[in-house]
Amino acid sequence: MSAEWTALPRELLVVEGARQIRDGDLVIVGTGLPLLAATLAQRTHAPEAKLVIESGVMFPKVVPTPVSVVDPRLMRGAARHGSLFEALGGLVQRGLVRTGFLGGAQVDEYANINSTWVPRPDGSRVRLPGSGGANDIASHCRQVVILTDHEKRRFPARCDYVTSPGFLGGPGERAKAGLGPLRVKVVTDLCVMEAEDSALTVTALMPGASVTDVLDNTGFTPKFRDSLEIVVPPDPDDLRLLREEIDPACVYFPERKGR
Amino acid sequence: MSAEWTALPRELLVVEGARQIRDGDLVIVGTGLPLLAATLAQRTHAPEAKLVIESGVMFPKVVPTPVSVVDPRLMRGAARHGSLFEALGGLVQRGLVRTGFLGGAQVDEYANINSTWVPRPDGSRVRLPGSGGANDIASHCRQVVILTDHEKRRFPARCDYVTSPGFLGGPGERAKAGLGPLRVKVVTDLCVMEAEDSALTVTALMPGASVTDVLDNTGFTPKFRDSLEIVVPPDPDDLRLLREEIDPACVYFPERKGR
Amino acid sequence: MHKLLTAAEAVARHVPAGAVVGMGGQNINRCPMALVHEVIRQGIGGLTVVGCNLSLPLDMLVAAGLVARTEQGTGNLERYGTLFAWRRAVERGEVGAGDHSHLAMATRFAAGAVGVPFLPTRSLLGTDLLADLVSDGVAVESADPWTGRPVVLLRAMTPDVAIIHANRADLAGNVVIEGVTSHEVDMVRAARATIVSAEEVLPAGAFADRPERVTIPEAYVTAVVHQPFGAFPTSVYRAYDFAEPEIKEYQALGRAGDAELREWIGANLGASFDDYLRARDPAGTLRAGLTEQMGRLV
Amino acid sequence: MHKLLTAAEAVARHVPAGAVVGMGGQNINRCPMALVHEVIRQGIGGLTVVGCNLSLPLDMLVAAGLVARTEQGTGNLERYGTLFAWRRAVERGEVGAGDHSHLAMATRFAAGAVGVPFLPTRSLLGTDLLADLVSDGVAVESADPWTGRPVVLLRAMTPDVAIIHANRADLAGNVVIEGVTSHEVDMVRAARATIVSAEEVLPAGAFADRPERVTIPEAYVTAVVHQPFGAFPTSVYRAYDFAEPEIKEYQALGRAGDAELREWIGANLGASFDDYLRARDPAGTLRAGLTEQMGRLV
Repeated sequence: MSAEWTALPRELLVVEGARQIRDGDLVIVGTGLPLLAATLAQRTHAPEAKLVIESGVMFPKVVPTPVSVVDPRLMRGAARHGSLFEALGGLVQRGLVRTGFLGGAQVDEYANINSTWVPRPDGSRVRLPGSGGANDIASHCRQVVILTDHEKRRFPARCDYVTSPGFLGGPGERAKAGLGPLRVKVVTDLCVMEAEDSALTVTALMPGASVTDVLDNTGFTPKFRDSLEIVVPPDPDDLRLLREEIDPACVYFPERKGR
Repeated sequence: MSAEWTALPRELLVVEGARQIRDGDLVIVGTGLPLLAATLAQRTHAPEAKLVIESGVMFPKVVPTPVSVVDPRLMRGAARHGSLFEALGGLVQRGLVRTGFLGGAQVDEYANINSTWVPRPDGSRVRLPGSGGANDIASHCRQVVILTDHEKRRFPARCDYVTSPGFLGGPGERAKAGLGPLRVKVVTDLCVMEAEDSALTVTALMPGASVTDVLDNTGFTPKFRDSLEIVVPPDPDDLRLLREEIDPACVYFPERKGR
Repeated sequence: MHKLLTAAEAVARHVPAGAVVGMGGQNINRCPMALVHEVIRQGIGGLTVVGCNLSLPLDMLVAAGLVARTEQGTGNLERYGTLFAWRRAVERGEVGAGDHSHLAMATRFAAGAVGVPFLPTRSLLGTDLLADLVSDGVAVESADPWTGRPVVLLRAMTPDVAIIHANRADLAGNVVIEGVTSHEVDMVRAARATIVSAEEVLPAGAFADRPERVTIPEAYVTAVVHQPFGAFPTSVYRAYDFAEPEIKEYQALGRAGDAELREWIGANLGASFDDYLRARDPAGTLRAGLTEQMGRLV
Repeated sequence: MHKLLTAAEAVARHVPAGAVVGMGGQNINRCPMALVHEVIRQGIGGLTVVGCNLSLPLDMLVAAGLVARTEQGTGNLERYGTLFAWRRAVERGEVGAGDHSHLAMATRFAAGAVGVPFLPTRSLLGTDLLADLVSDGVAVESADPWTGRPVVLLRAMTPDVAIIHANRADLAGNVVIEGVTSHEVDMVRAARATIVSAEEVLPAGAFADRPERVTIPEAYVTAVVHQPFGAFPTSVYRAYDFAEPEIKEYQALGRAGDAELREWIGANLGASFDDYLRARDPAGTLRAGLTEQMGRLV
């Protein structure tokens, strides 16, 4: 494979994210890499996957490259322009959206997410944007996918604040709190981690990444699946699609600009 | 006044009903005499009164003569065609509709209404249509107006079934049940009765009706206000409006047909 | 993936015997008559029919002996009288009737529509209506935790299948309704499956230039049936007025008795809704008149 | 009875100091900038600002020192970064922030919209978000009376005044919004008063031929303000795109500090929103470009 068609680390994140979407799924996404992943899935193996946007957009045909959940580029050709309550209540809480993509400043061992505040070394707090629809998505979707850079501070043993529920304090706690079952997949530039009523377990490594890389950059000690897989790089067609049609202006890939 | 411009008993009901509407009121009505009353009010002293129809029609310009709350004649020129939940939840329960018109098979001494079932002499039950929006209107409007024929069976001491709340068992019970304050005005072909956290009290007689007429045709013994008024007959202009423009085909006045 | 089926296919697939059926329409407007005829043709029984105002289609199902229970705000046709078959069946104890206020029913559908187990209302307080709903197990008296004031919790209503008739649908199942929507949007969102019959069926994406005007998005629609005059003899706003003589004739038979209604059903439903329309209005003059009449009213 | 006022009149009459202000718009779309500028010009302070996503208009109000508290789902501008003035004020403890999920805020508005004291949600369970809402006194952990499963009750949010910007309004206060409506319809229905600024103001009854397309009926609207480009630099769907350079400039100043933002506000707001538009875009070329750009996207 020529270097030209080798995926950059963050491109691989998007490609692996896209693979989490089944054909026919309803998928709730914001903007950024998750939206690129969902659009890529629609353009490849999941043409019948449908996007839901929390602002009230249902099933749009995305025009490159939206930067906001109310960007007109994310509203074209939709089945419905409705409300937050319709999207997050009528679809997500109603149980019709299988997969949600989330981000966050912290993801802990039990896949809980913090997007509210994090402490500074001096003990004061850095105020973050807050939940948005993230808590709702983590509460009601059947599957949550998190695409993130793999940094130690992003993966503490325990979030300083739980904005969105993973498996809370451990196995059984989600059900005890009254939440439905969930499957979490965290895709980073180093590995893929999965959890289902359990702690996050590394199930695959990104090409070139090692177990040591993962251990060095994670704030807890994750389990590793016995037979670790290596994430399969995208074929050139998919990468071309991502680069030339889905984010042609490199809005979310500044590292690709001018290459 | 010529006989031609003397109101029939049921016309007087409509005219007195119209007088209960203040200019600027939001008024919820069904069809029949209440709708004629509300339309008459709009055409006379209350041009800024606005109609709400439980089916979701807000502020229509009525075309003669609707026979249903979903009749296209009741939907023209509206501010909004919405839903039952919008009309009965978003306006009525929300507290924005001051006046509601109701009917019912029974109205008791404390202005409770039954529209669910009544007993036959053999003890079996006659099934009636049910509440519809009536319970909601009686629960949330500030004023309820009832236009009805004055028959003994319609005015029992106590309803066989309370579909819509007046003052329940007596003073203070409405507040105790969690309901807001209410004023009730019952307009019949014999008299006007009023109640506010009290039993119905006769406050006015229809022209030609006597106290005895009222007592003979009421299943309980109503109080009478010391200074009984006589309901003022409509002026010919209003009557002409009612007859020629509001219900020109005598849909709700078969007794006027062919006169 | 288009969702177009015939009424016969849609009903056979999505309306099982014993189902809780969410009934679209209200009074003389937009009742899903074509779909209800098909339920009768297929003799699907033991149904629980739920809605706000239940009118002509319920009465026909009751007359056909297919209804075990109703949950409703009202059962009547306003000026055209009560539902005679339903009334008799309820009075005889053959059909159970769960009485609500219209807001109470709308509230139960709204709960189902957003995936919560109940919603509160301040209606019903102090009445026999509430006492009966409590003993039926669908209402609970509670208190506002902030003020202690009484409030009623109403259990979510989630029909097995909702059936509605609409002005237009596209092949993907996006639906446009003109005029009022009564309880239908939340009922459909709460239902496990929904069949929509429509006056007009358009290619998928036909409404995508104005998505805010879509009344019900495809996410909630299981099957689309194309049936012009599918609400006849009830009205479709901006398409045709209701057929008063047809409604009066049905009600006269209803007043006469169940046998008379069953005879009418047997004689008129035919093999398809188009058969029925042809039987009632062979030259289409009645329908043309209703269309013209609606045109004058909107 | 028409409801047309100038922004200055509407804000002076309906936005008292200390009010709970329901903020329209979301992120870079349809924020009520003209109305917010007027609140700043009149120096109306001590406000509690509530909404789902609070973005540019909140940050400006905070920078102007007019905000005591926020209740929100998020405070940010997505790709254009956090709300710097808000973040600093919250971190310094000068502005209290009540964190919700977006569904939780939408649920609180929906409760107010239909006159019930609370609505339930199955979001929030098990999180610190819930614990904080409980200690703030706006959420209560409860149980579904039918299954015993946990559920959260959220107290109705009823703003003193809601401010939104729309595509069109008529003089009676009927409002048409194109594109998504975020949390705005329920927020307006829940509010005690509502000011709507609109790109276009039409005679009363202008939408009466298609009442199902009216987004917000006049029953909920207190004042109508005519302000073309009233959401600038945020977008209005089908009218104009957002002005990225303006947002980036604001965010660069926000990153620099409160003094820089206050200086920008002092230098740019002028005596009216039209003044401001002229100051930022003297020849109207930027606005023409945004209109053209939206035209290509819809």
